[in-house]
Amino acid sequence: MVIGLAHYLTVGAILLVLGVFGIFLNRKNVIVILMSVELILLSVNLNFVAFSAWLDDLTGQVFAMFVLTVAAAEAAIGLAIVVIYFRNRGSIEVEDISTLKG
Amino acid sequence: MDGFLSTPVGILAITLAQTLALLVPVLMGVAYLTLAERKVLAAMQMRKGPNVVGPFGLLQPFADALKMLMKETIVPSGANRYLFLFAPMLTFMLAMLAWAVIPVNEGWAIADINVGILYLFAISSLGVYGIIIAGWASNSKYAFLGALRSAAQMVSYEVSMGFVIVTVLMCVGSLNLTAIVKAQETVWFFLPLFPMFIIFFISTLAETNRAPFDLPEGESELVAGFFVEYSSMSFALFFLGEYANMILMSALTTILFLGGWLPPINAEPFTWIPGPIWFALKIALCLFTFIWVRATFPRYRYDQLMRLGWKVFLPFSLLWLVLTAAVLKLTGWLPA
Amino acid sequence: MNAAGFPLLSLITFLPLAGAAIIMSVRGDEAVVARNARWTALWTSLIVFLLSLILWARFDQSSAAFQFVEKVSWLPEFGVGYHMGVDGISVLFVLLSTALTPICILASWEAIETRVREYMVAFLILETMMVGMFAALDFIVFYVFFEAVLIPMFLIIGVWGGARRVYAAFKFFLYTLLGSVLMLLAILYLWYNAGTTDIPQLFEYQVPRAAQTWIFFAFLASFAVKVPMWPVHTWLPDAHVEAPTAGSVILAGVLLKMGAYGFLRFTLPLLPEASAAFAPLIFVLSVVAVVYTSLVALAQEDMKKLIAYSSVAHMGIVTIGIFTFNQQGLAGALFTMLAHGVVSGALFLCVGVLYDRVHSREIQRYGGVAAIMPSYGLVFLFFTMASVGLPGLANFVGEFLVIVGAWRVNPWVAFGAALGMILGAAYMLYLYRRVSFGKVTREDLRALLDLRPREYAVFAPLILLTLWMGVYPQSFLSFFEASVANLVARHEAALGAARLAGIQ
Amino acid sequence: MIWTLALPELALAVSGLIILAAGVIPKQDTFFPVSMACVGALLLAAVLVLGQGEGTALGGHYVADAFSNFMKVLAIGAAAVGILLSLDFNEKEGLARFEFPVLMLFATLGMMVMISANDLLALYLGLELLSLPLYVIAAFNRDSSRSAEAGLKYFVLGALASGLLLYGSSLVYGFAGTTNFDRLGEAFAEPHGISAGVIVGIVFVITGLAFKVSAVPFHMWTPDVYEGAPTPVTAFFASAPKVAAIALLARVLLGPFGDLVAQWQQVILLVSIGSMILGAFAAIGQRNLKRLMAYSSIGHVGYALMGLAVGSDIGLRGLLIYMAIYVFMNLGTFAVLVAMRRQGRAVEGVDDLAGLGRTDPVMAMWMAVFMFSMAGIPPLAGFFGKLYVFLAAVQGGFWTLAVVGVLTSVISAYYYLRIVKVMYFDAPIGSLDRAPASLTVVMAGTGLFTLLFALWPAPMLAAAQAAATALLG
Amino acid sequence: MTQPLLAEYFPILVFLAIAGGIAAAMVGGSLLLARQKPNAEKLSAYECGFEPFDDTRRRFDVRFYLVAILFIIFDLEVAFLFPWAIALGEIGWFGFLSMIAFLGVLTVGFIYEWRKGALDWE
Repeated sequence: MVIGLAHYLTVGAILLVLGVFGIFLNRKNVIVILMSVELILLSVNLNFVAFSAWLDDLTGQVFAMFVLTVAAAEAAIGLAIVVIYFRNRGSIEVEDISTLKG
Repeated sequence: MDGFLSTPVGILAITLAQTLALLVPVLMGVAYLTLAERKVLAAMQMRKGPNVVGPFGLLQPFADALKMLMKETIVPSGANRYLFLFAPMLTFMLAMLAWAVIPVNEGWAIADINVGILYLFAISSLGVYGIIIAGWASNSKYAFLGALRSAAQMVSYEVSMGFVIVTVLMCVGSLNLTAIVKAQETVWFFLPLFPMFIIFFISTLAETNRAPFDLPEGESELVAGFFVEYSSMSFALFFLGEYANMILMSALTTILFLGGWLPPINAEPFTWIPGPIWFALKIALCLFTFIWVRATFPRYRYDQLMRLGWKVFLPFSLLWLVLTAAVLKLTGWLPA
Repeated sequence: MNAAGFPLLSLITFLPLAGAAIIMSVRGDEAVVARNARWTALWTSLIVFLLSLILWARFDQSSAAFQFVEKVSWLPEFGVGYHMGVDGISVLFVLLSTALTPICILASWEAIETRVREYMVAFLILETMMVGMFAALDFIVFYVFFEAVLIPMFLIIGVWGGARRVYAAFKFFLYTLLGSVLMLLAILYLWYNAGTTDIPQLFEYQVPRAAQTWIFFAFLASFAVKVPMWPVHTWLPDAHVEAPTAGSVILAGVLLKMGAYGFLRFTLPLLPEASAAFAPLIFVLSVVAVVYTSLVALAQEDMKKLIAYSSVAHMGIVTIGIFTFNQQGLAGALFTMLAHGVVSGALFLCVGVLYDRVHSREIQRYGGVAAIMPSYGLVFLFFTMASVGLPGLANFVGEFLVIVGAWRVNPWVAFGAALGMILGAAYMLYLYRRVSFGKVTREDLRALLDLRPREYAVFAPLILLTLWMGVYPQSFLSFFEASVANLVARHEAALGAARLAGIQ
Repeated sequence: MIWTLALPELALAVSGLIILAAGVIPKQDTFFPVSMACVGALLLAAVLVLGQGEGTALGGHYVADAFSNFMKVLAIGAAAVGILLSLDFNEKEGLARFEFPVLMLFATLGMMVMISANDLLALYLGLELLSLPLYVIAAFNRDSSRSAEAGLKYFVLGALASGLLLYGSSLVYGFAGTTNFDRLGEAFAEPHGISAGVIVGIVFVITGLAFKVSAVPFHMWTPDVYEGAPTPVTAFFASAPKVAAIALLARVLLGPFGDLVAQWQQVILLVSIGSMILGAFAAIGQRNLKRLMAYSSIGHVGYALMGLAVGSDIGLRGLLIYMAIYVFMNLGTFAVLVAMRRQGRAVEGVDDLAGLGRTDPVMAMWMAVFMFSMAGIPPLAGFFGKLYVFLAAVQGGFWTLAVVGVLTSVISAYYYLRIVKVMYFDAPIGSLDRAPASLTVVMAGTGLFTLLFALWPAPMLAAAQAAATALLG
Repeated sequence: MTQPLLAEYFPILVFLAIAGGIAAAMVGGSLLLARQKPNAEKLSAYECGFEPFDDTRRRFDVRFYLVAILFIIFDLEVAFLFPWAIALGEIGWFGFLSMIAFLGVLTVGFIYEWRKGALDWE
């Protein structure tokens, strides 16, 4: 079996769905949400790199590099926010995030 | 015969053979490194060291192994059983896995991938996971704190190691380990890049949690660090992993700075000795220095260690990197 | 027309804003500020009134064209300009606005005790918006003034109004806003299709038949609320009752005319076919308004509410007149609007006089007032009679003309209007009887003082005006004769053209 | 390569770095000087933007045209005012750390990159450069759990939004073979170049951007974040980033995806209608002014998007004018909100404004001006914003859009009026503290603009027209 | 997606299998061969005197987070440097200066962290 573009895209789509579901259906822990976000970015990167190889065009890989960087910055900021949240509330349970009713 | 070797089964067989041919010496090396360390330390402290089991204590490693094997594996009641057992295996596997790309001689690498150095860098970074998992799974304060400290320390020094590697890469123009060695045919990189070599070596000490940076397992503070709860063979695996990492780091130092399998002088008497021997000798030299350092320097405080990593090595290696790049650019010495 | 090139209309429009600015810039303790605000507002509005008299004097009554025209480019690339001018239809409304404002300010002299400065500022701003609206010759500019009236009026009702002022203010604002935004869409449609919002230019544009219906209803939504026509009149009693006296005067005197003016200025000339097609609908609504609200007025216990309902009834007569599309009907409608502006304003002032003294508007609360306050009783009687349509007083001429005009179109409508007049006489006289005659049932009323000099000053011009309009209506009718004739001619021409197109 | 075209961005980036380094070195508090320096840097950038030529630069990733200049000046101005709003508030709330203005400066840089993006890559980088500082300043009040929660929510949903946007970008890239807007436009110009993958990608991109402009149905973070974040931050959120995100949405949809208008028009249409309706109804019951303003901003985005849904240059012009006016009204309103303090404590309830007309007539007057303007009552500026988008809708024959627009504007007038009512009709419940000078200046500036816009609208209309023409060619 | 590329990594897979096998064999062997006689005392966590009250993983020093964050940032910098270093000869002065500018930005960040005390452990 030759692994083709479709396979990569399928994996990417599955990862995306997992990530989105992880954000919305997760009822436990904020860290899981952060990880879900990373999962989404991972799926994006997979897509970019797969397309890049398929199109024989470097743009996708460059894009993936930038996504990586931004993902790192995002993770850093996300963690920092989670930390100050934890310090204020003593919990990072998703269900506790409800001071602001929305 | 040729036909068989090109079939999938043949390739598998060859790979298996190659792997074993590499792994067995490495494991032997690890086993005797433990002995060598005790011997050398003893010698430096005017003692004899292990000398009971076998001639000059040469069978001591096997005795230790046997003892470990027969000990009871204790999994603490609060621990996460599977992660607890998985962590040492992971550490060991990663320490072994890195060897897949190390070129022992020209063309003697099991997987001569063109991003070898990235692979090594990645695998050595993954080592943190074994430690964190161990600390987490143990559910013990000491283990957890030790794991965190260890992770923080490894991570801190990894950055400057990265800069050092980049500096070397600028002089090589390739990520392939064989190419890196070959680029040193005229001069080994430790001479032109001497400050980086020093930084790299010290960083490998920190990276492998060796003295004087062995804080995570500082006996007086955290008992035995992240593997305080371990016993028996899982303990041995951590131990093996750590020593394998030492050898790996020495190999990396050798490849990056000491010319790999190349003889010191590319002339008659030296070229008689085959490359792998040179390679082994250089590794041994590095390992001896590891032990020597352990015997000589007192342990750092944790804040000193972090300061050294972030405030000295990081800016310095960054600066040196830029300088090197500028010099290479200006002089046109860059590899095409 | 505007020979000197002097922007007289703009001056009249925006001078009150200057007065407002002066009032706002005054600093000091409250009493000083209040005194200053009153005088500044009064003088500003008087000056504005005097300036507007120039319009009266120099208006060319023989011409149907727009006069005192000013045109400044505002949004050149969109065909929108600051275009001002008055013709026979609008000039008297400008005068009505400028005349009522000083009277209102005088009427609020002592009635308004708190936040006098803001009150006067709001009133002056209101004057600007009213005058600007009647003088605007660009649809967008018209709309701006038309809507902007809401802001000061909302505040006047809400801040200085009665007990349920908040409810009334919101109802007033949202009702009228809802109507106007629909008109805005229609304006935008015209703007896009005609490429301009300049009113004289729009008159040249023939709105497609299919679009006329929609635009007609969009305009109707806005103007019917403003007039107000039954059944969207319900904001009016609330607003009138809760507004302070002067607010009611302006509401009845000027703001209600805005809707009728809109019909005259826009609906008729722009949408001749739709207007003709839906005139029966308007008649029905108007007759219902006249009869129904008159009956409702009979049952009122609150003086202001009663007069408010009477306004609805009178405005029903006005809309009947407008949609007769003939000279008598239109002239009658215009005259009724002017007369109603003066008379109903005066009636609200009359109620205000009592309210200032007793702080109650309940009819039950009074009785025998004429005995205690003879001068007041006389004044009140005078305006009651005027409202009833006594010949020789203001209302009579307009209503009579409307009925004549309506008779030519549909006798039943004329009958409805006449019925309204009879009912009007009934409820007004009933009101007067209950308030002024009979025994003095409450002892505290005996202490009431008669009209004061300031109040005489307020009523005197109104009485004169009412008499003048009733005795010598021609001096007013002559203003709009030419314009109305033009309007009728254009309307018939447009209908004729449409009929011709339909035949072909 | 004409890199000088990107001079404003470069200047802002360099000055931002210098300010950051200079701000951290002194031992004492540098909040005020750094804020002033940031405002100065922003003004410098604005001047450079105005003096900038037109064209593409940086390998086609960057484009400067009248459209980008218009939006950039707007965004920069909003950011500068945002910093001014924070001066006094942050001192009093203990948030006077010099990072605050610097973060706003970098966010502005991100906006400028977004506005000038001519490539999906530049788009993404600009968006993230905008978002990351915003996450931080949303949670800037470290000791307030509400602020932390706002930051967390904003972060999670913002990260999700950029993830979706990225996923869309990856699909567009994969199926069109390029990320450059010009070449994407060329690719989509031929009808056979459109595959289902591209459509899915566009939908994802629109979703991501809709999150950023907080349009229905991706608005749910807005009220919480607006309420929780420090008030000057909310002011900033509601103005400058919206401008940038709307600009980006317009550029993406009308530029590269301009030929696919049939595919996205319905989406934007529904988003616009949904936003208007939600903005009108959800705000009615709000008792917290910041929450109310959040819903109000959702509604305003709906009106602005009306211009985009039409897809014509008139629509775009309406959108630009709307955004410009919205920014002024919004900053003015928030200047009042920031100034709301009673005995030193910040208050943000609608009822806290009670009787303001008596206790602080000037502030009440400005607030009333802003409220009437937001309700779209002439002759205030807000009316003209609505006028132009409605005009576009009417011109394009989008009657549903126009009718929903006017009806919701009447409904939303209700809650704006309620604020006026509270200020003028209700009895005072103790006076608010005197507003500091910086806020009065902002109020007066934006208030005068709102009040007097009608007198001289031509320059802004001309600029918007030029910008619209530049984008649509 | 050339298959030879994957083939290059095949030995690593084999290596992984063998290393994993060895590790598993060692742990498993010990579990099988050694006598397993656990008791409560033996299985308790290593402590000085008393049992831990709660989950030991609940909270730890925020500075570890800080280190993690710093690491992420700087490690990515390194990731960017790798390709740059390899291609330094081909990308000319523009490429060189771009990276210097990038490093300059990071240096400002570094100065900030230093002054803010993010690099101090105490």
